[in-house]
Amino acid sequence: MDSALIPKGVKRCPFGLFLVWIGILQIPFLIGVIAYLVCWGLALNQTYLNNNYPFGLWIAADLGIIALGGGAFFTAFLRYIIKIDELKNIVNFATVIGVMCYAAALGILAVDIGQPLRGWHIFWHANVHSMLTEVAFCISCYFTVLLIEYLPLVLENREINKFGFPRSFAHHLHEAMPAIAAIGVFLSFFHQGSLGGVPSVLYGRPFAYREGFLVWPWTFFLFILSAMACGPCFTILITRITETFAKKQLVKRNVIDILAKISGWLLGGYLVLKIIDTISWGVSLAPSVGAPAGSFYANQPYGWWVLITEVGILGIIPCIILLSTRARQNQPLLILACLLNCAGIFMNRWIMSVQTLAVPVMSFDKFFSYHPNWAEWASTLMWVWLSAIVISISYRYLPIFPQEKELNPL
Amino acid sequence: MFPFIFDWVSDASHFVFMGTLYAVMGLLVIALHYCGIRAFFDWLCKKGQHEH
Amino acid sequence: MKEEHGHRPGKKTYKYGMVIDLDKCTGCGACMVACMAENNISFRKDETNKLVSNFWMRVYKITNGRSFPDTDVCYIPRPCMHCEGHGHHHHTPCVSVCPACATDYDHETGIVSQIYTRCFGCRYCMAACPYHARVFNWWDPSWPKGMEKYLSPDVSPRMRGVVEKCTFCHHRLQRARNKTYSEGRREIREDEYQTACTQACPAGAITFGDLKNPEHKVHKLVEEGKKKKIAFRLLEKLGTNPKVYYVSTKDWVQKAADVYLGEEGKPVTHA
Amino acid sequence: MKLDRRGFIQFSLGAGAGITLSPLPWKLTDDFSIWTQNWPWTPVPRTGEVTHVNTVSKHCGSGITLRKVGDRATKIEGRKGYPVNDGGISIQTAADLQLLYGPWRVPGPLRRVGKRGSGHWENISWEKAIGDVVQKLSDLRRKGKSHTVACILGSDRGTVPQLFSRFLKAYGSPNFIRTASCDDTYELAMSLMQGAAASVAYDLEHAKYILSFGCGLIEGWGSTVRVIKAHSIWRSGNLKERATLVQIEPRLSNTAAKADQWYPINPGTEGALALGLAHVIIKKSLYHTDFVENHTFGFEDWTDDSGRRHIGFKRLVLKKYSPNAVSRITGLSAKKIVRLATAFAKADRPIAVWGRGKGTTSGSLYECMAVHALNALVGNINKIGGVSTLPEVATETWPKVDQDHIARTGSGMPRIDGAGGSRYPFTRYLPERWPQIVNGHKACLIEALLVHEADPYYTTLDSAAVARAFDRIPFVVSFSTLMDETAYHADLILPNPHYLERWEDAPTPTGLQVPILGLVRPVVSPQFDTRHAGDVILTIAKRLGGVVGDAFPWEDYETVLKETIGDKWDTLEEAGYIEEADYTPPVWENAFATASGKFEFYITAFEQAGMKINKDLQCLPHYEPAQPEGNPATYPLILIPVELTRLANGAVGNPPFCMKTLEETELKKNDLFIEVNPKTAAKYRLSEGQDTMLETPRGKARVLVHLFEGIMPGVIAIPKGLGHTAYDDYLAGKGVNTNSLMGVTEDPISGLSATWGIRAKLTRV
Repeated sequence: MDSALIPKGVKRCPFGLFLVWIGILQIPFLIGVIAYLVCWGLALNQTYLNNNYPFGLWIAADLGIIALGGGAFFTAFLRYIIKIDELKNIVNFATVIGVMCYAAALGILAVDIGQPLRGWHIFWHANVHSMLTEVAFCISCYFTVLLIEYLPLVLENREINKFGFPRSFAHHLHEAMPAIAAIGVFLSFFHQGSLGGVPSVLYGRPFAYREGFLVWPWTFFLFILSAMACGPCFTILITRITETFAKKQLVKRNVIDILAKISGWLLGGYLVLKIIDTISWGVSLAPSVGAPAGSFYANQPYGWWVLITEVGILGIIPCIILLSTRARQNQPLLILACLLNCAGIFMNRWIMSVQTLAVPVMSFDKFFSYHPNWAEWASTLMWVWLSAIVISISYRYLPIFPQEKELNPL
Repeated sequence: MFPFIFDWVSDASHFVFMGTLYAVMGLLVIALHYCGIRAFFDWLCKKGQHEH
Repeated sequence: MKEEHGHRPGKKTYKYGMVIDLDKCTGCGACMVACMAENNISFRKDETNKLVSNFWMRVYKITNGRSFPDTDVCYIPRPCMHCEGHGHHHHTPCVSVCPACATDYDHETGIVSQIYTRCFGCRYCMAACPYHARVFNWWDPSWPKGMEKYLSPDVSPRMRGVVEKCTFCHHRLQRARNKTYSEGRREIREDEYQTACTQACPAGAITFGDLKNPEHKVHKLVEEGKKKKIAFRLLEKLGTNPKVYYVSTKDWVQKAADVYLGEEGKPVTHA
Repeated sequence: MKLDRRGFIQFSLGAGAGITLSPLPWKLTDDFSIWTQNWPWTPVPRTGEVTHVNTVSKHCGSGITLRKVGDRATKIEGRKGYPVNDGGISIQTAADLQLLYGPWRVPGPLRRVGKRGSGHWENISWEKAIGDVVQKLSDLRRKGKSHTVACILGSDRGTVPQLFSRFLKAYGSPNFIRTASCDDTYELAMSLMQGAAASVAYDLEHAKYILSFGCGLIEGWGSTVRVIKAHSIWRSGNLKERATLVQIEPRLSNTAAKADQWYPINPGTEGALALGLAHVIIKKSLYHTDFVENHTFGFEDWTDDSGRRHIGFKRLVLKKYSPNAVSRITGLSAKKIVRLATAFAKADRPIAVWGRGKGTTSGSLYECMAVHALNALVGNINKIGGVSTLPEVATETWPKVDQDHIARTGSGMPRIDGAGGSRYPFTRYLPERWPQIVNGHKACLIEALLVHEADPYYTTLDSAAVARAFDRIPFVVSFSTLMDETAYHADLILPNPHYLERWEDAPTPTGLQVPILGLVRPVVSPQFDTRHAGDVILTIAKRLGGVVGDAFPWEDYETVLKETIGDKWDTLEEAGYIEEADYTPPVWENAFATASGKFEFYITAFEQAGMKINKDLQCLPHYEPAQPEGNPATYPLILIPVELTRLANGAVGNPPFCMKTLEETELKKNDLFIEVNPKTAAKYRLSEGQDTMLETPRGKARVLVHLFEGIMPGVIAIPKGLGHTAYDDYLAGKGVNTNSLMGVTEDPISGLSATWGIRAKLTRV
């Protein structure tokens, strides 16, 4: 039925089946839409956020998603600036994932802020000293960049490409892509870092506070590095999931191996710096405000296990797997490493945002625990379902995977 | 934020920060227009070729 | 940071602040209610969940954590600290993070203000404040029929989704300024600008004034308290540099002002 | 016109360009941005001319200043310079505008339709409402049942309560009842020991050592703001100048927390401790010899005219209340008792104060006397920093009531509560006793009940018995401003204006040492269809006619007020108050109007009144162990109701602002917390926040447990002031009314309620 739209030379499932698949994905998606409407309509009392936890799942998810979306900018960086040519076979898909990650980040911010209709104030009345302003600016600009990067893919759809103007436009965009990608990389570096700055400039919160280089706290650099380390893993993960659902190989293993290896090295570097940072915080900053490092891990569920899990299980283990050629080429192990790496980044972002707020600062302050409620979960996960839908459609109708034809001859 | 907004302060931070933003936005707009215009001319030429 | 703002050279500056005598404070709560009445603070049918409750001035009840009959209790009223902040740039924790310039440190008065109509509710400032002085409007405020009659036109009622906090009754400063100008004076007298909580406190435990002015009671109290080693501020070690001082002769209360001690110091001293 | 594809695209592009270039999008954007910052349903308070007016709070007797904007009152502030509070304000008064404008007001005269307490009312005219009352009262009077009419009021001082009292006198009923307070006991103790039936006054501001027997000085004892101000005086100056506050109470209340020393003793043993202290003071000869030897009676043993030997206070105390004996009763070590007694007696200007909590309950007469005996021992009666009795500001007296036969007979009948009879000749009102009596008789003892500025349905002990008693009263009239529990269970409500809408006099607040007369004046226009209770009483009397009408020669209440104040009116109206600042209590030589002309440790008035006295003990302050109601085997714990500063527990419910200030450890959603010592909790396997059933012999309630180290093990505390059923959901349905768990323990000599607690048990739900 829709065969005219499907790229030439590839096979896709029957249209009916595709509709069923999209239909299934729509159910949780619609629940998410309801959560959005509830939060917008009845205000944020519909969540478990409160004055002690002004930041919750949403902000943690935002930080995490953007780190995962780092795969887009980093792959683009490697492809267009470092010029690792092999990566052209995955950069399209990395872009699609990036678009959805950033759309999700913006979408979640839209429900997280109390007055979404006044969201434009961040641009109009910008406070240039706020990390959040930097984040907002860079994210919006970078989202535009991602859309521009995604645009040629759409224009290359078989039917659209029949028209002269779109075809030509796509062609020129491709030509300009290195320049655009360079802008994107520049933006990404900054906002990944600024996100690290978001919790770390809060000197009223000694758990997250860090000193640093010029205006940037150390976590600024840690966040950039960790996003670069985990983004490619996320790209690998999503590629493999897509392959599973498509029931065929879409990207050659050597491409994936390059990404995994780079990821491993970066993760290793990140971990070294992270450990140095944690130790120096523990021996100098924390005691300087009158609290031993242990006191920040005294409230259950935020005990020492948090640090061990984050750095050890979700950091060192995937790092070892990704660095060892043999382990890396063992597919289940690679998937495990990617999973652990991505979970690690999420945990890190949760700790930096939510645990930061959980630790009582005043001695007479009570510890309260927080967990997200259904509305927060549904609205956050909504982006997962929406992304699945967008990826499904993109995969079906757009030439995302250049190696697909070669790997799956009809 | 524009220089005519109440909150504007003419200091280094504002110049650097807002300057960068406008530069980035400008570059993107220029790049898009450049591609668009080139495509438009391509299209015009092709149209011309067809008519010939 | 924003020296150009407000900090006009040659212009006289003030440093409004508070001294709260915890020996005198009885925890009666009149300051809280006076604040709510003065600032059109909303209320709801169920206000027992303090995590979503709207308080600009909150009185904490703390205990020394010892068992019967050595227990002791102290009340700590906590308005906004109007922090002067880190370094010489007056890098107030909450002001520097606000992405929309919805809160500002006024260099002329030392008051941290909040523009409700500009705030879009990102709550970053709340994350920045270790005192929980900032509260969010989780609900659209509403008043039972007839009760909106007591709302004061000096403070605009807020709407849902924005952050608000104690402003040291900034509108009263405005009122005092208007009065002095209309009377052709330049200086606001100490008694002409007092916050609602100061005025209401039956114990006279709260003193408000210009910390820089040696004639003002607050200045004297701080000096005296420092000399006797009974004056302190909350979380002094963080360097937030608050303008609210406390005075207590009780050792354990002075200690409770410091950062959370975690397990070994027997954690929270909250009743 | 046919629109082809090309045409359509052209049209769309053109239209788009046109709209973009027109001012429309800019205007819309601008409107939208303004709208997002000012939602139309967010109220915008009207501006207007700002004025300030002074009046007096009927809640705490403080002078207040209202800030008005146009005709709206927008803020209540303490009045600077007012002798009681000088600028400070109590938490409840600060929230009073919520009551003035709030949804709890009775909008106009209401007549019950449907079952009583069902909340169904019809609006009727004042004419009809008053007509109903007149009809009922004239019927009763005609039938010779005038004595079955009773009035319950929150006070008996001031012109309005006096009008009610006068009305009953002229109408023919003895049943003027004042709701319970520590004044009941105080007035009695003062009249017996000092011969002055006046309210007690404490010079707290000048005292240097304050020994408080469970008084919630900070919680709102006496006049809230004034006592808190005194506390600040105690805390001022350098450490040497500071006064010492000692709190005796089984629980770490706000007062105990602010005290320099807190001595938790077994609940209900305050009297024993006072006598133990007296023992040490006497034994160590630390008492004020001049006062005790020259101005007291019954200290030493004495012989009466008939030659009978009587033992004196000294011998009794030395014999029975040694520190060891008292230590066994109170649980306080003998060493501490000696130390406390010595410190008290040796202190400069010591003072002992009595009256549990906010002073909203009466109590044991002997306990009150025992505490007051300490003041006599240190000789601080009528001294600076001491205790005195206080006369009212002198006003004009009203003409005598000319009673007719019915009035005389009716007034001569025994009171419904048994006060003033042969059993309790000295007691004026027994507000906790009448429900028992009403319930105990087959006949209908009260045919009509008028309630003014009181909420007996809520505040009287043993709620179940009170509800039964109300059911047996065929005609209940409430004058309440607010829809309180009594109004809710009345047949007719004749709403009084809020005190910010009316004239009234405000007599000296309890406990103050200088006579003050404040003027309550209307500062806002009436918000509802209300009528001054004074005017209503005048109208009723006039319409009843005869001697009843004749007793009220005034045109309206304002005339009553002006004539009563007399030539001081102009001063009062201008200043808002009259303070007899130079008042000093009389010197010892002519201070005591007792039979002996002295301060009496031994009460001579009992025998003179014809009471049967078997033992000297009956006439001396002594300790009678008052076992709380309940079997210790079934109810192993002791429950004590406690009062909180931020929770009003009297006739007026807690306003929303004050409800908001309750701690998270006091109320959670609709459940209140009881305070339990962790040791007690461990014994019954209770944890913080535990859902628990609290049961006493009088009732049970679901509560939550709050572990608190400040409460004595074995004792549990429950806050008073919750459990309202009327008002609306800002207050109603939250927590438990403690009165529903409590019974009445009668004081043997006064008949007053001496209830301070009850036995209880806790079971996990």
